[in-house]
Amino acid sequence: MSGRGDDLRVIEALLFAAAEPVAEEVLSLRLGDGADVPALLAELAAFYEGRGVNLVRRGGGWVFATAPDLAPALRQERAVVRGLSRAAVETLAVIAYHQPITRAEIEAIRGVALGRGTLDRLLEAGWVRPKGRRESPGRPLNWVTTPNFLTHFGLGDLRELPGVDELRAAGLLEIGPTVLTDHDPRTAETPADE
Amino acid sequence: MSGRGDDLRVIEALLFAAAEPVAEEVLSLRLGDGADVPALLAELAAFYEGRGVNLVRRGGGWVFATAPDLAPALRQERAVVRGLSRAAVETLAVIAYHQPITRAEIEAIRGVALGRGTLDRLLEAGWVRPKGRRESPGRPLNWVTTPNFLTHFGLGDLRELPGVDELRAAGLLEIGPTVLTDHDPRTAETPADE
Amino acid sequence: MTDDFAADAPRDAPLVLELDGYEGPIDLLLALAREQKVDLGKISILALADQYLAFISGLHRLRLEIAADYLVMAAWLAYLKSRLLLPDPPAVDDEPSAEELAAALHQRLQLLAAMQRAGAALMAGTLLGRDVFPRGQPEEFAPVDRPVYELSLFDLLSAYGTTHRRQHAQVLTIMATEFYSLDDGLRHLAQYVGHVPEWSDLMGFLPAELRDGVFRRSAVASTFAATLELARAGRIELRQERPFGPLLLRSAGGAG
Repeated sequence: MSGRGDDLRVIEALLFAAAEPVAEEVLSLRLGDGADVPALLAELAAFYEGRGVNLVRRGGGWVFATAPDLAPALRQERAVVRGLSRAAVETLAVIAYHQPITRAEIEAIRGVALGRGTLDRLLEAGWVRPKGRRESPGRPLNWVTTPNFLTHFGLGDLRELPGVDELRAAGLLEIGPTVLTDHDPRTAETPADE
Repeated sequence: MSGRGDDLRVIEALLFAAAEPVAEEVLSLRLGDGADVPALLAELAAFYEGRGVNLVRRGGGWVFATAPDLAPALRQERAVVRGLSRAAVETLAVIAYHQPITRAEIEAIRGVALGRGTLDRLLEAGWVRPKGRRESPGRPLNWVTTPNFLTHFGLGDLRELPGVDELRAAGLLEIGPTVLTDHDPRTAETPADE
Repeated sequence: MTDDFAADAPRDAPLVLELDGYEGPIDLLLALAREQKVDLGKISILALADQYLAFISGLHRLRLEIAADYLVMAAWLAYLKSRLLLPDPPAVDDEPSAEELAAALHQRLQLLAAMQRAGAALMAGTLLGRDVFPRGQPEEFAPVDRPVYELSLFDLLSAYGTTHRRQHAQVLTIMATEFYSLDDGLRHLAQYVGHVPEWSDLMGFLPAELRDGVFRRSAVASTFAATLELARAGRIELRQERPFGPLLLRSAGGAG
């Protein structure tokens, strides 16, 4: 190694290839007496400032590390397939059919209080979102489905969701035989459906 | 990612963080559609030319590595690559220049049976791998080199094999019937290979 | 071959080591060819065969498992040499001429030489870990899990079906089933026991305020069952004059 430029290159390469932070004394040993290691390190650190990789002090030595501000861009997303709870699926269905709908209305239809994470899960999946507030006491949030919901389920728009009649025709509203009576309360209670 | 400067920094960080070559397609995926990855790579490679660390194309991807001229200054801390036997080097060359190639063909070219450990050593080093079978009697395995082989030997791709064009021009990359069908009893077992 | 090639030579015999330096007979041939110091393509196969045979016979002792390939080559070269020296016999089908055999050997020598050069060139290249060094501290970026939910339209619609069903099942009260029980029948009949001296039709003893349907049918059944109970207890007598005819009852020990 002759000149200062070469010393700089050697330090750069040594730090790059090192498996752990390198102490200044080690660099001095490697470069010989002539080299002003602290000055070289300062020059190198200044050179890398603002770049994608920075030269930083760590653990008593010097080490190259990726710039902290890039962390979000460097992290890689990994798709993890998850299942949805029955409660979440039902809640999604209720929102889809009854939107805009408040939390209280969802609970009234499902006949059960919404668990803590249920709406969060659907929000995270990108299928529902709040949209405005109901002008009623407490001004509760209205929930609606997102365009992403339509995309996921292959629907052009919300009108493509099958109606109640179609659900019944598909057997999705079927209810098994219940009691031995002369009159069927089903027909009595839901005359409008027929 | 906003501007080109950020893209450049992200590529720099991604490549700096990786110990192995990263394919351009991977970088494109990470940066999104807007980024002109080849141009960014060219800019980065030019920027690092002459520094202690260079950006080079290896094994079908891009990787940072220390500058070759600094080897003497860096080597003392590193174990020198374990020596390869002549048989292993020759076998590696035969596979590299003639791939895909069967074991019988390797033996025919070298005029000697492969020692027990030779292919194992190359396989263990991660430089060769079997790839499919030849549709000929006995369905022998085909052997090819790996991207890791290119990286280790400083090659961007197989076209960069030393002297490959001259050898092809001289007809020495074809394993002719003259090699495979002379007196050698081993080759007699695979007459249909060509 | 001769006794010189005794198979039981000591493992570390120096003459065995002479062959250990070569990677097979073609490699040995190539080494000998290089001594001719001419272009491999122009080398005299005849001279090369002589060199090879001389080299092999110069080995005093030989371990057979190492030497087998070399001996096969020696035999083949001796044959080739004779073919090259003698005029070709009348052409036999499938039998290459001496010149073709020599050309094939040329080709093999050149091919192996090329591969040896290539191997050397590879080793002389810029080797990772010897000439250049990779990043010593690769960084791993912990991946961020992006949940992907698997849910089909069918799942969604089924879920709505479930909800819809449950919602309507709440207003759908299953009515308490009304029917006339055996106890009712016993209690009702008890008031008449002992006061029915003549055979009388069972249907006459049904409760007065009978509605239609299930209630009536259950009243008939329960009243009949009650008469069986009372008859078993010996408190009344039962009689039916023909199948499906009216059921008649009277107090035990009645007038008839």
